[in-house]
Amino acid sequence: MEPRMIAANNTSYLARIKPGWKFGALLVLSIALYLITNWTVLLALFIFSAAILLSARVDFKQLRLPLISITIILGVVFILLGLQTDWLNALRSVLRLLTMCLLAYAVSLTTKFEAMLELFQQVASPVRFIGGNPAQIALALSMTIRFIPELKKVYTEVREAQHARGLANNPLAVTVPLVIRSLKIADETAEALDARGYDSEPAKRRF
Amino acid sequence: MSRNPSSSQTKNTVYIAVFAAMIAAMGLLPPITLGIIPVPITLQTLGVMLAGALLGPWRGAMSSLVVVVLAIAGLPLLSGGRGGLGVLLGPTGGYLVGWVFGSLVIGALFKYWVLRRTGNAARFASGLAAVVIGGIGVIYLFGVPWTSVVTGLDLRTSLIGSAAFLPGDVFKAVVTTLVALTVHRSYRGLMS
Amino acid sequence: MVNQPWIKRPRSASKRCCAAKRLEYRAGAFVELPSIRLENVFVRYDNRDVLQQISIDLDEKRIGIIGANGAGKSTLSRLLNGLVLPTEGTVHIGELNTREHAKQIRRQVGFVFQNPANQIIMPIVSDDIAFGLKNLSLPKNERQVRVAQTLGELNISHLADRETHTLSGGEQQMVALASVLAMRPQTVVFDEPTTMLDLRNRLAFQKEIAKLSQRAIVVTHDLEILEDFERVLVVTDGTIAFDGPPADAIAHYRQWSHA
Amino acid sequence: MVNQPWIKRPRSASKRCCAAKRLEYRAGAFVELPSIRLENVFVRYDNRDVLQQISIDLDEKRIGIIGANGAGKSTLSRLLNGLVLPTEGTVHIGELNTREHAKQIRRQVGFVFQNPANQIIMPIVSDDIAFGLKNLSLPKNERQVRVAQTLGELNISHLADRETHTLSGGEQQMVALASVLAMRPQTVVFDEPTTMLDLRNRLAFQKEIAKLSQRAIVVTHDLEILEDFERVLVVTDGTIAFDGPPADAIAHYRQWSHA
Ligand SMILES: Nc1ncnc2c1ncn2[C@@H]1O[C@H](COP(=O)(O)OP(=O)(O)OP(=O)(O)O)[C@@H](O)[C@H]1O
Ligand SMILES: Nc1ncnc2c1ncn2[C@@H]1O[C@H](COP(=O)(O)OP(=O)(O)OP(=O)(O)O)[C@@H](O)[C@H]1O
Ligand SMILES: O=C(O)CCCC[C@@H]1SC[C@@H]2NC(=O)N[C@@H]21
Ligand SMILES: [Mg+2]
Ligand SMILES: [Mg+2]
Repeated sequence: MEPRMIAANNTSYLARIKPGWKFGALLVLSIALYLITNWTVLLALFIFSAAILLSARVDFKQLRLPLISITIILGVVFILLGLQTDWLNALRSVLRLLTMCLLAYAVSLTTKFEAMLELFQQVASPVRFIGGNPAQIALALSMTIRFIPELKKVYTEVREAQHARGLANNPLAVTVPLVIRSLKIADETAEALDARGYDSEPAKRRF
Repeated sequence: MSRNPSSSQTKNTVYIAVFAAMIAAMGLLPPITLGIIPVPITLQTLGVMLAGALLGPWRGAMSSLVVVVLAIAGLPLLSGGRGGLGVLLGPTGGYLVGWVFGSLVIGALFKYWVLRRTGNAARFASGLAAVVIGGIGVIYLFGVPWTSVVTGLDLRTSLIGSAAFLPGDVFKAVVTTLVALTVHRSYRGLMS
Repeated sequence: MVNQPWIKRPRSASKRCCAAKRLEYRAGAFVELPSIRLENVFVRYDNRDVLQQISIDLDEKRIGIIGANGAGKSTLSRLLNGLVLPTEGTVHIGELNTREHAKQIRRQVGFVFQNPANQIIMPIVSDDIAFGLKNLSLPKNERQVRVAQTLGELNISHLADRETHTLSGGEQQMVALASVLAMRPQTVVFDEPTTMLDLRNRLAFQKEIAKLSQRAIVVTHDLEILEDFERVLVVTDGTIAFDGPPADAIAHYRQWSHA
Repeated sequence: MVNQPWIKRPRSASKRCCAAKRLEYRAGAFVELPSIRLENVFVRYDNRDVLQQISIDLDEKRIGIIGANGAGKSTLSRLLNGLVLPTEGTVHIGELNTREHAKQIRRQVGFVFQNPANQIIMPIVSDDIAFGLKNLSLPKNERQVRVAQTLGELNISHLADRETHTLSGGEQQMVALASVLAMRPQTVVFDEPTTMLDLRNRLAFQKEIAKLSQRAIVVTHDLEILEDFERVLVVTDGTIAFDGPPADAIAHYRQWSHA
């Protein structure tokens, strides 16, 4: 599976709201949820969040796995909490979490990956006051995406090579070459960045 | 030294990206499921531990942070192909925050303690201690209370639940220590 | 030249399978190498045929495989030790089937990859070669003997105590070869083993291959090293477009490439 | 794909430097190429001379560099754009000195590495090519024009929107070349550009090099691609053991290798 942008083609009204607003709203609502103890209000909010998710016409195929996973975990939580405290409390807790997750997915699935990154970069821009460099952060993020398939390939190649020595399932025999090759890739890429005239600000702080 | 040092910042950025990619790639291997409960027992913690032990505190923590940020931004990088804001707000979100501080602590311990020791036994013992403190202690320190706060379960139950991860994490800690010490022998000066 | 009285007989396999061909090692040469047989093999990825209906017997001791990028050479070579399993059809090494006897086949068919960095684990050359031998559960002193012997055979004894990652590309390639030969396989498959080598090292490598008592199957873009091979296959678009002596095969391939 | 208008612009480097020879780019061809001059260059690693006292002028448009593994070819080629600085001596490109004018020299001397995968930094082809242009602080619309133009010149416009990691080795090599050519350097240095290519792709690559209006300096073990070069250097143990037309240089190198 390749990393792919989750919110690729959503065009609903939610997709048109600025990511900053969506994030802010999500944050406020999440905190508010913990202040609410009335289970009927929580239930209403849960239905509201499901409605938002539905109205945003998100691609539900992408939600299948996460929803199954969260449902099972919450099932366990519900039972444990019910046995330990009382069932109403368990219900409140589960409703809260479900609401939060549905809203979070509504934001994720209606915000383009690039827009999300841009927001993060804005949020992170004060790092320049402590000696960080937002441009470097942006570069690190794109390079990571570029290198994920590369490292998967390295992993497969190393597994294959060790398979021939009967060592494919030896964690040391697979991990050491994987790490060494990653370091070499990094060295060469840094050199290539240099050769292409990439110019980072002189480091203001030592890493 | 006549090689024109790639600006050290450029090099750091690339190291961070490559190790972040390694952590992410490790999540693409299928997660183990315990019975019916899909707990994310993931190889990614191996990557988090390695990033700290090999790159040092600052770059190690940045590698973990990059993965967490990309996952929250929506890339399906976490085990089982999950991503998006939900993973942070969900019951295991605290562990993700723990990754960043875990690799930071491992890196600091390696840089200022483990790699200054001599003798194989001493190095291994201190290395393992460092990885266990940072890669298990610190990560659980964030993960366990988070689960408890988010779900409303009490701390004890949350702690007992985290025991499902323990055997795997101890194994990963041993592998990390062996690998890191071997690689540091080949690639000297990684952290200087 | 390579002395290997300890070659594993395909023991346990013979239990499950029929009368495994016995191999006798006599005076430095195999009396007989088990033949490699592909029957009606297809390999498909995502519904695309990467290899199509390949049926072939490989009996010679020196076999080359050439062809265009993406033609399927690496896939074909990986079939031979079970790294890739056929989507359809079967691959037999002697009486062993890659699908069923993966483990024994892996011991019989060694594999040397293009990038030696994939294979090298330990920081010191001799430790690295010994690493794989632990898996054969050889006792420690025998391991040491075997390591020294293998390094000697390849004329790289001087590298024994060197740090693996400071070696040049060519030296690393030789160490990777040693680590595979130390396991005493009967067949060694090479996937583009000379890409980083200079002319001299290529000649040296060519000589090493010529001296091997093992069967060697070499995938390469470097046509010169195949000159004294017995047989060369040209792979084109997932089929074997030509199969014959090196000079003819290379002529066929050159013609195709210029077309 | 990831949009980064916040990339730092290279500030006014030209202030520090002298009268750089003006080059006019006209109808796809440079009117004049500045000559490359190495004066009394030594490169030392750990007190070992990797290159010794090299003094040489490079004026030709097609220059090959051959030699044994570890002879110092890559080090020599990296001197030319300041990736390696001489321990002693100087390297000048026209009037520019690699030690003092690193930044301008990077613009004039492009570098294509052996492994194109490590040179490609962005997830999408056209973004990768635009990346270097941002470092030149070209405005966005000019960048787009330049990207399209470069892809067109190399006949790979169809790759513009592909994800870089899905490209074949040959395609990656072309993209790496495009990303360097997009910066309109006057000289392109290649360090073993054809190691992973089959015969057909190698021929295609050879043709691309022949067509370049830029100066090309090619380090390679693949002697065939140097046939129509003007000048070939043979590097042996850190010195230039031969310097002359390709046929003679190759003969010299072959003789040395067989010795
Ligand atoms: N695991 C895989 N999944 C999908 N496609 C694959 C896989 N492995 C190989 N292929 C495809 O199969 C075809 C043949 O690949 P193979 O590696 O065998 O070619 P090759 O002849 O070795 O080429 P080269 O000379 O470039 O090494 C290619 O098109 C390749 O993309
Ligand atoms: N950064 C470095 N530190 C120490 N030694 C180095 C470094 N870079 C190169 N060397 C050494 O310098 C010598 C020349 O290396 P170089 O890479 O220039 O050789 P080359 O001619 O390109 O060889 P090849 O054909 O294998 O690529 C080698 O012995 C190498 O080990
Ligand atoms: O994928 C997620 O949602 C977060 C993963 C958290 C996994 C934690 S990290 C420590 C512990 N060890 C594991 O293998 N998994 C958990
Ligand atoms: Mg191949
Ligand atoms: Mg070189």
